[in-house]
Amino acid sequence: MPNINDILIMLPEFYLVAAACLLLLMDAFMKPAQRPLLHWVSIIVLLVAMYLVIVGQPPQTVTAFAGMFVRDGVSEVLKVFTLGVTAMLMVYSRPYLIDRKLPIGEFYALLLFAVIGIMLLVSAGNLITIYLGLELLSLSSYALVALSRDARLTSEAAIKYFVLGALASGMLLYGMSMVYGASGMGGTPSLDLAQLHQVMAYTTAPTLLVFGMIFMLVGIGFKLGAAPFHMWIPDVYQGAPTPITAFIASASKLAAFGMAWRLLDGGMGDLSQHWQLMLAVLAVVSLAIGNLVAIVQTNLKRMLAYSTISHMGYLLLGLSAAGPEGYAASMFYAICYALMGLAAFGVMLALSRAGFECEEIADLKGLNQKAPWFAFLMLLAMFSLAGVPPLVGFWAKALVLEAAIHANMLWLALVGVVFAIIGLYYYLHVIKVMYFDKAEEGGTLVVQQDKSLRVVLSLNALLLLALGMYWGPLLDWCRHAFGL
Amino acid sequence: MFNHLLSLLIWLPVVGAIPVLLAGAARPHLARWLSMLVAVLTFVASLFLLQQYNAAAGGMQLTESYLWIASWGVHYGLAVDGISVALIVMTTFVGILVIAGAWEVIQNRPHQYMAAMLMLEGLLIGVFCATDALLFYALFEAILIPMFILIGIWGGPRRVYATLKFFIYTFFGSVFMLIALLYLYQKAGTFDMATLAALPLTMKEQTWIFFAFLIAFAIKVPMVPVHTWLPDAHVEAPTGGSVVLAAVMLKVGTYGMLRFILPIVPDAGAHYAWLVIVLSLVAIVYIGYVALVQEDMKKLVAYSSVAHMGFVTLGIFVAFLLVRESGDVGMAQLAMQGAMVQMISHGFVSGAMFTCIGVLYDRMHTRSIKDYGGVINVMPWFGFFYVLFAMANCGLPGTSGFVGEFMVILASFSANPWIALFAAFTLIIGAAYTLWLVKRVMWGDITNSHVAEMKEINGRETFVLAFFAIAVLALGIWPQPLVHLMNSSVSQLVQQLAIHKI
Amino acid sequence: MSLSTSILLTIALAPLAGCLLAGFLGKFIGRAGAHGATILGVGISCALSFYVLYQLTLGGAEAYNQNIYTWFQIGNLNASVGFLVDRLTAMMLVVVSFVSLLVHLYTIGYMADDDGYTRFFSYISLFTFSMFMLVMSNNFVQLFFGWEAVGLVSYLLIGFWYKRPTAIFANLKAFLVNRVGDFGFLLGIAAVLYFLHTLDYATAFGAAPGLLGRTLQITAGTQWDAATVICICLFVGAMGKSAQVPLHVWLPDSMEGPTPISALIHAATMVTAGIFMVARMSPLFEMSSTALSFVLVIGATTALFTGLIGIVQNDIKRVIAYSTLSQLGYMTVALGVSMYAGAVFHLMTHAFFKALLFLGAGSVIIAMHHEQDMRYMGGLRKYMPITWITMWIGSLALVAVPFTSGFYSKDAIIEAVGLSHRWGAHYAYFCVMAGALVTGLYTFRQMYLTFHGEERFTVLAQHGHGGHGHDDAHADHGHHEPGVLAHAPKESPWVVTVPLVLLAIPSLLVGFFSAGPVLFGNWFGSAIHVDPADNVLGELGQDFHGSLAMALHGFTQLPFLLVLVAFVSCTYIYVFNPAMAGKIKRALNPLWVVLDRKYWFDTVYFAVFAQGSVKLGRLLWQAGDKAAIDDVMVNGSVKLVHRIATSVRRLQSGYLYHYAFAMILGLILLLGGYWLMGSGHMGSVLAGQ
Amino acid sequence: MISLAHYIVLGAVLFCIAVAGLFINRKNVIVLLMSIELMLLAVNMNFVAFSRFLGDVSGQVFVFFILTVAAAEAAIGLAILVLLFRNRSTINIADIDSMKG
Repeated sequence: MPNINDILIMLPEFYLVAAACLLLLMDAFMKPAQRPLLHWVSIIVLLVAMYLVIVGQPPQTVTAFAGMFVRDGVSEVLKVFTLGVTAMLMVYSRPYLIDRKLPIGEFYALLLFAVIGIMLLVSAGNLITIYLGLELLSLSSYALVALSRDARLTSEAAIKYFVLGALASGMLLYGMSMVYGASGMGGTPSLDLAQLHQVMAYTTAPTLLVFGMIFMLVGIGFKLGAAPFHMWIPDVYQGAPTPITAFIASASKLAAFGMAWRLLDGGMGDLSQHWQLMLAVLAVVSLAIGNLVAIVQTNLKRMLAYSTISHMGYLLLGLSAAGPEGYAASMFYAICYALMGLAAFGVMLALSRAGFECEEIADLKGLNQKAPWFAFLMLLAMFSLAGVPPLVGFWAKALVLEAAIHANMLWLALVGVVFAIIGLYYYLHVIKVMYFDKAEEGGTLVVQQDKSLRVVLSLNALLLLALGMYWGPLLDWCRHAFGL
Repeated sequence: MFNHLLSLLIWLPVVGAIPVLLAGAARPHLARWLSMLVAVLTFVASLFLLQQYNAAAGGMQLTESYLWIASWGVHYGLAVDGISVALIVMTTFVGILVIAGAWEVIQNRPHQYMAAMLMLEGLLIGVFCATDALLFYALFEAILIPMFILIGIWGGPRRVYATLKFFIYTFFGSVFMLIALLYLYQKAGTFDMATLAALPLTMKEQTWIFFAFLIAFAIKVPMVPVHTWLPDAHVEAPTGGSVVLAAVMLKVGTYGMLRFILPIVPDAGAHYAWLVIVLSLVAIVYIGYVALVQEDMKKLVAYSSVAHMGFVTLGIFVAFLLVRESGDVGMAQLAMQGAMVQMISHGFVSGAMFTCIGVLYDRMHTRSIKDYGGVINVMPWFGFFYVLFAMANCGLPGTSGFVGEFMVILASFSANPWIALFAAFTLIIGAAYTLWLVKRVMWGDITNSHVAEMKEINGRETFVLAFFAIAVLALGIWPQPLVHLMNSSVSQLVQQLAIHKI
Repeated sequence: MSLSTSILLTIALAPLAGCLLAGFLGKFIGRAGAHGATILGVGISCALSFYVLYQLTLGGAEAYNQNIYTWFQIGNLNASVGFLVDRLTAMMLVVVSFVSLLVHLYTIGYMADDDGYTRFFSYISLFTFSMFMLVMSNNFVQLFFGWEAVGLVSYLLIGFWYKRPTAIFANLKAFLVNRVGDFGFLLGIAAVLYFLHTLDYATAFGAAPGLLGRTLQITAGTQWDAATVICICLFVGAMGKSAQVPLHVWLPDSMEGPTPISALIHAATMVTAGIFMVARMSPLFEMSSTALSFVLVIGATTALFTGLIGIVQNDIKRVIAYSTLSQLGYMTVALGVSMYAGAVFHLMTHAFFKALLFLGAGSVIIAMHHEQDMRYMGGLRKYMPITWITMWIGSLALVAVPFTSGFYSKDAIIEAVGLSHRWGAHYAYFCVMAGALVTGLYTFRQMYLTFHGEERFTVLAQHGHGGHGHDDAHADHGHHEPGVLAHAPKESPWVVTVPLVLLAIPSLLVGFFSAGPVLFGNWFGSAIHVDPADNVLGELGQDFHGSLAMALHGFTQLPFLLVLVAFVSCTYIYVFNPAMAGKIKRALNPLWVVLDRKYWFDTVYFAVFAQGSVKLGRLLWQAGDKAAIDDVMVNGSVKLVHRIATSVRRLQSGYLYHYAFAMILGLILLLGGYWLMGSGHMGSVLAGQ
Repeated sequence: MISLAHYIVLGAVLFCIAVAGLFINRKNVIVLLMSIELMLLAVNMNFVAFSRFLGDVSGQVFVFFILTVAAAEAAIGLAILVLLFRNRSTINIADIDSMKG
């Protein structure tokens, strides 16, 4: 019987659901003139949720609803950053929405639902919860991608995202069903991750189990955007409205990491010697494809899409180490990546306006002359993505490389750095365009006047520098989450 | 008050760059004076360092160490020995001259230029006093950023190619060093360089780590055959960029060899010393010939830098031979000391040469040698400096250029006469390319009407060149103070060479 | 009693002070100030040098050997700046400072109208300083410092008229050829350090006997005698500095410089630094007769064959330049037969009469308005008697007519070579003997062409002495056609002639008075070490009965007869039968060509070393740096990556079904991969339960 | 007697058909939606079979959730489809390739 405790444990989620529904109602009954209010409302909602998460942080792992829902260190960290990142994202996207007269209410409501999905996903204790969280996130994302109704690319991106996403979750489910079956062979079948952890020990159908695991791996790979399950990423990134792209690039990567960890370490921990190598392979392929193809991109969003793929490769480096250090490194990486990606897209948002999408790399020509400060912020983001000290991106890379070496996968680390060199090129190219090229006459670059955006974006980018100077606390937080 | 002298030295320019940046394009003069102020203060601080450092005692001094990243045991660890002190003082000294040299030469966004310079200076100082490998690496990489910007914005026509080449080339080398460091961290559980130095390693491990380090530092030095980024970078870089690049940045590579290869992988170092020695000799002879036929002044001097840095690497690794094979510690010290002196000297000489070329470039806006000729007719004082630095560049006794090469050649003869033979070849080829340059640029009758219009160097330029000249002559006439400053540190390094780790 | 450090420091630094004054403040102190300052400086050193010489010879002071300051101190290796002043040094000091002083004086007249007046004074004072540092050094480092410093000044002075293409070519050439020598010299110093573990003379010479039997492994299996390696390397340095074949090519070209420095640097002092150095190193050279034979042969070759070239030269300065080469050869020969004292003695006398000849030639050149070609001279004796007489004195000394100083030094050398049993001595004896004849030929030819015979120049209508005949700016562009003078030649001003006279005196007398003690009186004492076994000078000393007897005996000797032959033939050819010269030239055409082309040394060197290096450099640059490293490795890999990228991106076809297929493929690969290699794990896992 | 294996095989077959439909069909987006539904059905088949034969209801519970979500998914899918058609007046998959490379 669910008791009050369960409710309390899940309080942030419940609160968010209520808030989201409320938001929908407000949107329905508001006059168009007041709608912009929703912006601040939803940001406050997120911040309150964040507060709830932090204050409600349990001293040790607790579960609710018979283990369906787990609150542990990992979920706390991921939730905090998801909420924070999304709040920042909302700040960035406000001018964008207003300029393009996008349906504000739906946007925020859907975003909130997506966040709820993420929060469920990262603290799922059961295959069902995983599935529900994942679908809540995915479905809202599909809708968000299709938000700007009258853009050709948007609809194409949406359909591709939808179909492939559906395929992926289908495979995930199919894998779950196998695992479920395998868990029943020689023991009591279960959907609970904690119990699935034991299955390997007793099951009489190990092959079935491993097959199930592999099918689930496809789902994970898709969510992360690891090659060869990455095909949706470039098109969706390019086609989706920039704020949504930013969301997919930041918050849902945190979700993907959470899901991967829950399933692999939580559910399939005993199979690590199998998925370790598979993840390593995925990592190498992602690094290769991501870095290589990014070089030849001219569209900034598309380039960042490929760079995402390569970054997921690095993230997998940490995961494939299959140990708490590795997981901590990966989580650190996911968080840093979310911040970096957000900063990069934030600058793009700051430079876009009605009738002008800043998304070609060439659009940044001579930014240093026009808007030196934003050029500098973009420079920080780019160097951080490239992994050049003293920016945090470097430490993130160093951490996952260290994890790989720690797991006796020196070769993997070497592959990682070699592709880091190739990757360097396209980030430097962006800086080159901003700093070394002359802005052409009558250039179209105008920076959004929105104060909040400027401030938050600056903080976001400077955070990359600050974390790069002093990344200890964040790392400790991640390690602590994994009981280190 | 001197407890945090090193931190002060690092952060003063870095933080000082912020107000310079804030001065903005609107107030270029404020930016210039601010940056000059910062540079001078840094120099003064470095003089305090010189006075605080106890040369006789040697070893690491003025230590600062704070736990930086607890979970990785990374420290914000700073300390200096004689070699670092010398390099730091040179850096701050050059820093002032670079700022002065760019004074009204840089018209396009001077505040950004000056700020980048100061950042660069601070980071370089940091590299020279880091005692934690990870800190060292971070700074080692971070110096790429301001230099990338400097070349890219204020560089010549092919600046983009040059600066990308420079960045990716150097980055390429250093990532392998990162892997090596992480591997060492696995073994030692710390990045503290002193601890790593004591870490026992099998020959196999040492070999791999040695090459990882070597590629990183060889590219930075640069050694043949990974030197091709340097001519391009120099040719395209603004004068100040070239000066810092040649004077200080290249030293980071050889300094890294001292701090990493020597203590951490001595056996592999000794085993592969011949390789580095051969490469150094190739640098001296082959690059000499290449420099001979350059049509671009800056390229010529850039190549000569490669040749001169060859002496540094030669000295360092000849010391290996001397200690391990001839067991001649005294000679090894001579070789090592020669390498160190050469580092400092090359800092001044190459810096001065690039400044001279900058002076010419500001007047003629061309670096191609054939456009000049008979400059001495219109710029006698400049001619004096130019010839002086040229002579220093071809190692004339009485100038700093001679001391280091002399020591290294003398020592390498004891290791193997053939090494000395090839090294000494620089006497001929070095003089050939340098003086041929002088002949074509300085001497002769004026053939180009633009040369006739050139103005004699102004007060600022005289100031810069005069200071370089003083440094060059002082080191050449009385190197003992510098030698004494580094002597005990060098002998400690040499003792480390003898330690077997297997 | 001993010499005081301060005096020695003053000797060294006074010219430096003068140099700095003239160089940096030349603008302010003006011409008079410049030459005043420098002459004062050199004058002081000159006076003190004489005082030092007096102290060491009559004053009974023992040799001075002290360090001034530590240059560097590494481990137990100490490199210092210090002075070693014994009689050898003292003699060099006197010669250098005396000639230098006169040249300073002379320059006032010679450079009177040159724009670079102050600069020139600053240079020659700098030279004097460097030369002092060289000869006073008590260790190898400082020796090398002086060695290269004089090279630098020579470089600057040869290229003094930097507008002349020939001049700036010549100074580059001179510096590079000298560097070839220094290359060997440096290796020699390195070898000394390697074998003797010191850079200090006294210690090194003390340890020299220890070199016996020590060898250096050059290649597997070949062991070279240590002393030989050291000495030959050091001597290579001397070959460069003292212009010995095959490194002699720079000296004739160095005549591009103003005549005063031809006298000072390229005749009297700098070029003899090599001789001095070898004499100074006598304890080392005595350890290896192989090296000495090498020295001997090189010297002999230089003595004869460079002299031959002198015969066919028409440029008055070049004749003297080749004679200088030849005389340097004589000195080297003397060294080769371990007759160091003789070498240094000849060095001294040669300094006087060769400086005299050069300055005289300079005086002639002034008179001829910077026309140096003897074919346009002749009959000058009535215009410039002082120059004429003094130059005859110099010439007689040069051809070693008895009683002149040249006789004592040169004749002694020839005799000594005759006595020597060292390998190559016979060849050397032939060379020096033939050399005597050759010397006579070019000397008398020069004198006749210049001062005698009919005037081969025409004088334009007289007009005021604009003195622009001296103006080198005019001479550079030589816009007066040869042999046509603005106004009649006339005797030079006193600042020019006084030095001539002052040099003529020692050229005549110094030999007569000093030959006894210096040559045979073991005057140098400990400064020079000769192995008793081959002390030819000692042998020679047996039958030395005073300068007078030696001179009288000299009249009956072969060298004098050869000189006589030369005199007669030249007199006949150039005075009585001028047409004869042309006939002989035609008759001996092939020989003439060989000499005129200077045995093609320059041609070959230029083709092989100069152009060859440039070609090689270009090849290495294009093939190595550009092609192999940049195009293939660096840009090549970039291009490769780019190509791969462009092909990989095609996978992103844009078609939904391809995307889906890729995912399925990925799944299948994972499954298959597991199927292939995963079973092993399965087994282990199942076993584990 | 129909064993568990039969059901699993049936599920697998359905799944394969669905997957095949996803990447063999190049005409109509509607077909894609149907294939997706089919795939989910295959999954449900598995779950139900397992839970029936292993005697555990949680599988069937999961099936309910899947069915619900599938409905929502279909709704969104159709919505996107409409959007697509309105923007380009075609639902032919082969034409949806304006983003590539």
